[in-house]
Amino acid sequence: MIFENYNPLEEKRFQVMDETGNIVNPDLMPNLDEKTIIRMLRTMLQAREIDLKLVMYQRQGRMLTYAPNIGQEAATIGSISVLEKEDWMVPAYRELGAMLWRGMPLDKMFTYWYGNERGSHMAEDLKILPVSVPIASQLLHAVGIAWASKLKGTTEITITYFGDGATSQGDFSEAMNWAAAYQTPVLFICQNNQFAISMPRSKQTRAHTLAQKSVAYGMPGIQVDGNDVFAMYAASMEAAERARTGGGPSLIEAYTYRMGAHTTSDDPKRYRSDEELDSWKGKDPIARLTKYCLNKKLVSEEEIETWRKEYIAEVDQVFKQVEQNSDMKPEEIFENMYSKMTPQLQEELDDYKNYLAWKERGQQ
Amino acid sequence: MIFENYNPLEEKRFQVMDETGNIVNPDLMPNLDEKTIIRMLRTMLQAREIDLKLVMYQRQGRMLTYAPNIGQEAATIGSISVLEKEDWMVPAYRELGAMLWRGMPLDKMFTYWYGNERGSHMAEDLKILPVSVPIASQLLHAVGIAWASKLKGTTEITITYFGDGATSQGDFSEAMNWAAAYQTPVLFICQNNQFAISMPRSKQTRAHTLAQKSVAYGMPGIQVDGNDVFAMYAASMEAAERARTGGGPSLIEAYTYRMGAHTTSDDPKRYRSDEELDSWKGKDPIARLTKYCLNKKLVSEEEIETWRKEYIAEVDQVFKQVEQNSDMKPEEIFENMYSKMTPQLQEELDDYKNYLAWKERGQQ
Amino acid sequence: MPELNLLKAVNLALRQEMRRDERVVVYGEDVGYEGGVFRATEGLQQEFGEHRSMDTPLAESAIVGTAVGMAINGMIPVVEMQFGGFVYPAFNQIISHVARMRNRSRGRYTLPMVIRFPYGGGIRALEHHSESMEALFAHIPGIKVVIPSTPYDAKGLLSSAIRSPDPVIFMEPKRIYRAFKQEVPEDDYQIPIGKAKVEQEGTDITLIAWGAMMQETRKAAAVLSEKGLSPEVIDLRTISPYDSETLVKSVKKTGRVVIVHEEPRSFGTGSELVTMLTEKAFLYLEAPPARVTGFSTIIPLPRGEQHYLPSTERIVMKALETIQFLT
Amino acid sequence: MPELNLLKAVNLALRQEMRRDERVVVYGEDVGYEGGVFRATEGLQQEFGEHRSMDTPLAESAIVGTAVGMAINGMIPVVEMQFGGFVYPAFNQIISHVARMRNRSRGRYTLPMVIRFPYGGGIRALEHHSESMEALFAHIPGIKVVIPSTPYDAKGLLSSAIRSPDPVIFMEPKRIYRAFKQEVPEDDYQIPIGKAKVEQEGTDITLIAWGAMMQETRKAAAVLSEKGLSPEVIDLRTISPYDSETLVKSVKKTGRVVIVHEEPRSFGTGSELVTMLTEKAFLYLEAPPARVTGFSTIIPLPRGEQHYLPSTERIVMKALETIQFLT
Ligand SMILES: Cc1ncc(C[n+]2csc(CCOP(=O)(O)OP(=O)(O)O)c2C)c(N)n1
Ligand SMILES: Cc1ncc(C[n+]2csc(CCOP(=O)(O)OP(=O)(O)O)c2C)c(N)n1
Ligand SMILES: [Mg+2]
Ligand SMILES: [Mg+2]
Repeated sequence: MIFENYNPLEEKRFQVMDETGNIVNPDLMPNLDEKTIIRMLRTMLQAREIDLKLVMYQRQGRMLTYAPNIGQEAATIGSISVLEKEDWMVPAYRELGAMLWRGMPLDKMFTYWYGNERGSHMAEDLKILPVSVPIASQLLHAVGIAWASKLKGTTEITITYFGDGATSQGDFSEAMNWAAAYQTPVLFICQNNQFAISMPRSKQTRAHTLAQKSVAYGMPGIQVDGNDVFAMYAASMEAAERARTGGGPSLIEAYTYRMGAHTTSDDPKRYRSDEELDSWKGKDPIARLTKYCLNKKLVSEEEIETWRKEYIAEVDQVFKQVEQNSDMKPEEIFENMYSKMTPQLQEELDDYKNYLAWKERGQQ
Repeated sequence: MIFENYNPLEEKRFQVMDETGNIVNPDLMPNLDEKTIIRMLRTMLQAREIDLKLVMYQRQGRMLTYAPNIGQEAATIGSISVLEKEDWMVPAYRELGAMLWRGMPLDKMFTYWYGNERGSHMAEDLKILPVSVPIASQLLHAVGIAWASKLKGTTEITITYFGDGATSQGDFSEAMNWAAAYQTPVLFICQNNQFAISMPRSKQTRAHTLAQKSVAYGMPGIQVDGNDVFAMYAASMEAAERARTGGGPSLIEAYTYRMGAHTTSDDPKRYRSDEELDSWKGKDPIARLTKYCLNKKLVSEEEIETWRKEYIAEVDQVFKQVEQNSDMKPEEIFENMYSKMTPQLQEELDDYKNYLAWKERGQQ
Repeated sequence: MPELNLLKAVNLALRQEMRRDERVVVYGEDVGYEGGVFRATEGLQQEFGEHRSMDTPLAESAIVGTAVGMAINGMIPVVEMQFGGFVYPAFNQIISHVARMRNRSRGRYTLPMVIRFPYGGGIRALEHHSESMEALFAHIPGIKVVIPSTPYDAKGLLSSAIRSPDPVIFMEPKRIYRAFKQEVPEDDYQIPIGKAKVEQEGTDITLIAWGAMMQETRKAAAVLSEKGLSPEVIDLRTISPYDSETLVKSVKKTGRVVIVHEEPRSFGTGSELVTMLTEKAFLYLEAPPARVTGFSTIIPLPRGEQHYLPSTERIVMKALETIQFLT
Repeated sequence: MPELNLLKAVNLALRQEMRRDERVVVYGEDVGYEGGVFRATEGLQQEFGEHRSMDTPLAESAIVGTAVGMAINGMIPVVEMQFGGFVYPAFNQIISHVARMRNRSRGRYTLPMVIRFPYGGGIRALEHHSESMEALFAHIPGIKVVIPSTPYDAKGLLSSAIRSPDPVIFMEPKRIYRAFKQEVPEDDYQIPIGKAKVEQEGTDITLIAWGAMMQETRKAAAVLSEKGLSPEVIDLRTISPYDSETLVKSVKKTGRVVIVHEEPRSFGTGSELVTMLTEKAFLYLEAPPARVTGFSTIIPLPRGEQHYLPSTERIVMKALETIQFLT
């Protein structure tokens, strides 16, 4: 119903809450209880604080490359929050908020970005795939997972994330086409943050919206104000219900903005103006939800301040642990290549240990 | 104007001449002189006769695998005929008609299918790329060629062909997106012959039409009756004029039918019914144009019969020559790997010649 | 016991594994209703239904990429690439994900899956339908590469591949799909991945090959035997991880070795094997290890194929040269 | 003469070739306005305009596939893959078309084009940002593979690559992009593709490396020299077609050889070189040719990289072992 009324070919964008936190589309305001709304706000705040901290650590030389999600917290949290525990999440690399919502432990996330594969070893009941770096490639994994869910006759659905740039990759198109052809239960969440590194969205494709790309596959698509957590939730919920009931996949374009750098190796000042950034600061998804919650008296300024301090302290403490526990033993490089180590690998590992022993002996 | 009036999202299909050879859409009948219409008919007839002959040779064990174009003669000839000599053609493997129109010599084509690369060495002024087997990969070459034409400031355009199955490949999507983003002068001609080997079009994608896939790229798209050579010509001409004048690429879905086997290795009876085939026989593009020409008295039955006989005789004669001249010398395998033979290749060639000499000497 | 050709043995392995374990699904282009362009999957959709044997859109990256997801979510996908020449659109999925998911997730997500395809020349086919490029896959850490050379092995190795917790590239020598029949037990049996087979024992020279080249190699061995020589013949069976133990043992015995393969010579599988043997049996080598291979060129269209593909005579000549080296 | 690092030398080569020949165009992801994520193409759009230095949609297959078309239609495209780990979506275009167009068309359509990308480990980067897989490309007949190890060579080799009528894969060792500066003439000069360079003459052992590993190898040679040994150091420069003549000549002299590379050991470039040397210098070898390489594993994330990447000490140890073999 939301999808039907917001045809991307008519250049419509779905919004529920405006930039001042007012509900401008009350009919379509999702029916969320207070607890959930507060949890949304808290997760968004936590994601933001983690971002700021990790970027700072990187500047201090304590952290490696990191891809912040600042500005995109509503896009991820508004969508991930429609999932059940048995559902699957297939991320790209800019979905910190969504991972937090699902209960991904901080130490794992930090360990990953700190440069150790241990960070991608999820707990057995955490149905999140590891960060996927090759753009758009993960969408096919989502389709495969969802296809398996369907073949097994479960009601599991799969959500997957990707950027505006990803829509130019062949894998995006193959995944969309396949998902629609086999009606697999997938939510394709395109975080259109307006840039693929330095490449503005307008040059990435001649389509007016990314949502309209769904037309090529006979799939429902919609463009949503990605900084409006309620709109994201409502659209995602409709898509999730469709998916669960055999109605197949949907494409949601979350129209948002990357307020930070692409990664800590990037300097966005090279390719975009301060004015543009400032105009988007006025649309900050956290500020918006905060205003809503304050207006509704769901939270107080003091509570928010307390939470923020807690989050910061937690990051500090967990990160220190991670820093101390992240060295890799040679074995770790070999152990997970195959279910059982091959003779060739065993030999290479032994060789390497011989070398270490030789070094130990003072190169004798 | 034709594209605008035949929006694929409204499930419109553009037709000028109906199955009985009547012009049902006189306003949009292209302004073609008699000579051109007769040339169209003759090329279609020739293409058909070549197909039938090569398939027969294959059954006789004289020919290798061959991919017939039977039933699709209007789709290729109606589109290729809008090109100028300086324009480029980037084929897949089922565009015999289009190659004939451009003046590709029979002996080259037969040499190719007979299994010798010499068949893909085009004359200098014949702007046709070699047959491209990996599905959809050639579309990117077309985009690159057209991009170069644009950068050089010429008015050259590029036409490229592919099947319904090809629209599922990532390269199709990347090519369409790129062509639109850079507004390169390309005509994308999708020969929707209803099958990708055994896979029916309906299962290939959930989109109602293939033409609507253009929406994803902000490109004009249209579905055309691909067995109507006039409709193909009119739509292609509009697209060509747009391309020449900086208006960028277009997608034309030629709605047609593969009346023969996928290739001579395929048995279509395994996956489609005689009734279906019969119903399409009633839409045969050659029968249709023949009726039109006879009605208009542009040709006589006798003339057609004479031409057919000439074509058959020519095929017989050329094919015999090709059979006798197609063995490959070892050098030919090495000579064109690089601009200059590498020492490694020279060594391998010498080695092989040593071996041949050893065999010659009675393995001494 | 039925006599089957290699193609039917592949079909039987798929059928039995699908019967044994309902997590096994088979899909690819023309794989379902049509039963595959070579008929390797014939009858599977009829027996197991459209949810176990599926036709797919024409998109290799998607075939492999969805298989990654399928495997993560509890299935055992056995996917087909229509020809070895068309696996490359899926190359990114193979190298970036299939080979890496286990290691990346430190064992949390594993990929029991098989990518099978017909490969190799000698069937007078169009461009891209005759390639052998096993070294490309063998160079990728994290996958296994298996090639059978007989119907019996095809069934046993494919059965092992499907049961393997690791992703396997299973290359089928299409030239010998129907070349000969062999007794193939209906019963369950597996041939271990990673083990070569000494097909014929000998003392003068070791001949190593795999896939369709085993045929030429067997014939060459017969010619050598007729000449009073004693060749040892080894079928490598697994290209990665290959069985260096068996190879080294043989070469330590014979001191001489010829490796035969179709794929281009440079940077090919032969290079890896020669290097390993040189490293591990240096002092036993009585002649330089030799190779009889496809040229370092593109495999020509059919009118030139006979030059490119190693023949019995080329193997014989190289074996004689190697045996005569410094003697 | 300006002192430039390797990155600036690449930039200068591009600039000069673009000045010299207006058919040269440079494009890729973030290549134009931004000047590349490493800044290899910095300033080119400013100097030559948006029609000579272009930003592209995020699609590697399209970048390479359009380059094929560009080259056919008279341009000389020099395209960038942002990292070596992201060339694989373009693999089908490379193996099926870039490498084949000349041969397929019997010389009618040739592809003067360059695919350049940063490769290799040691910069503490994310997954897919540290790989070396040169053997994958070297195994493909029809393309050339070039890797510079100094600023001077980078300019001369890239200039040759751009002028080459054959398609070239140009891999840039990003770890030493900014490691050191060297005098790099502004003048036109080319370094021939296919020729290795003997950097240091010696008699006891031949050390062969390329790219970033030249740094470790040079240091190892210094250590060996300090120990009174005489190593010969060779920079391979071109991986395919490699310069067997120079290598064989050296090994015939020294009788001992260590090959150093980052890429995984199995089926790697080292295997090809050892095999070639064994074939051509068998009777001169006084010890088994040895390799110091990356493991046959996925290169680990930064906290494990130091184990994986060959170090000066690993090279020294292997060289000493080889020198001491049977003496
Ligand atoms: C296949 C591939 N090519 C190139 C890259 C390098 N790269 C990393 S992120 C990025 C831009 C991605 O843009 P977008 O999809 O919009 O996602 P965002 O980073 O904006 O969230 C690029 C080009 C990559 N990771 N994978
Ligand atoms: C990348 C790739 N995958 C698979 C094939 C094998 N194959 C050859 S033709 C074909 C079907 C093509 O269908 P379509 O695009 O509709 O073209 P048509 O043959 O019907 O003209 C397939 C799967 C191929 N040539 N290339
Ligand atoms: Mg983006
Ligand atoms: Mg078709």
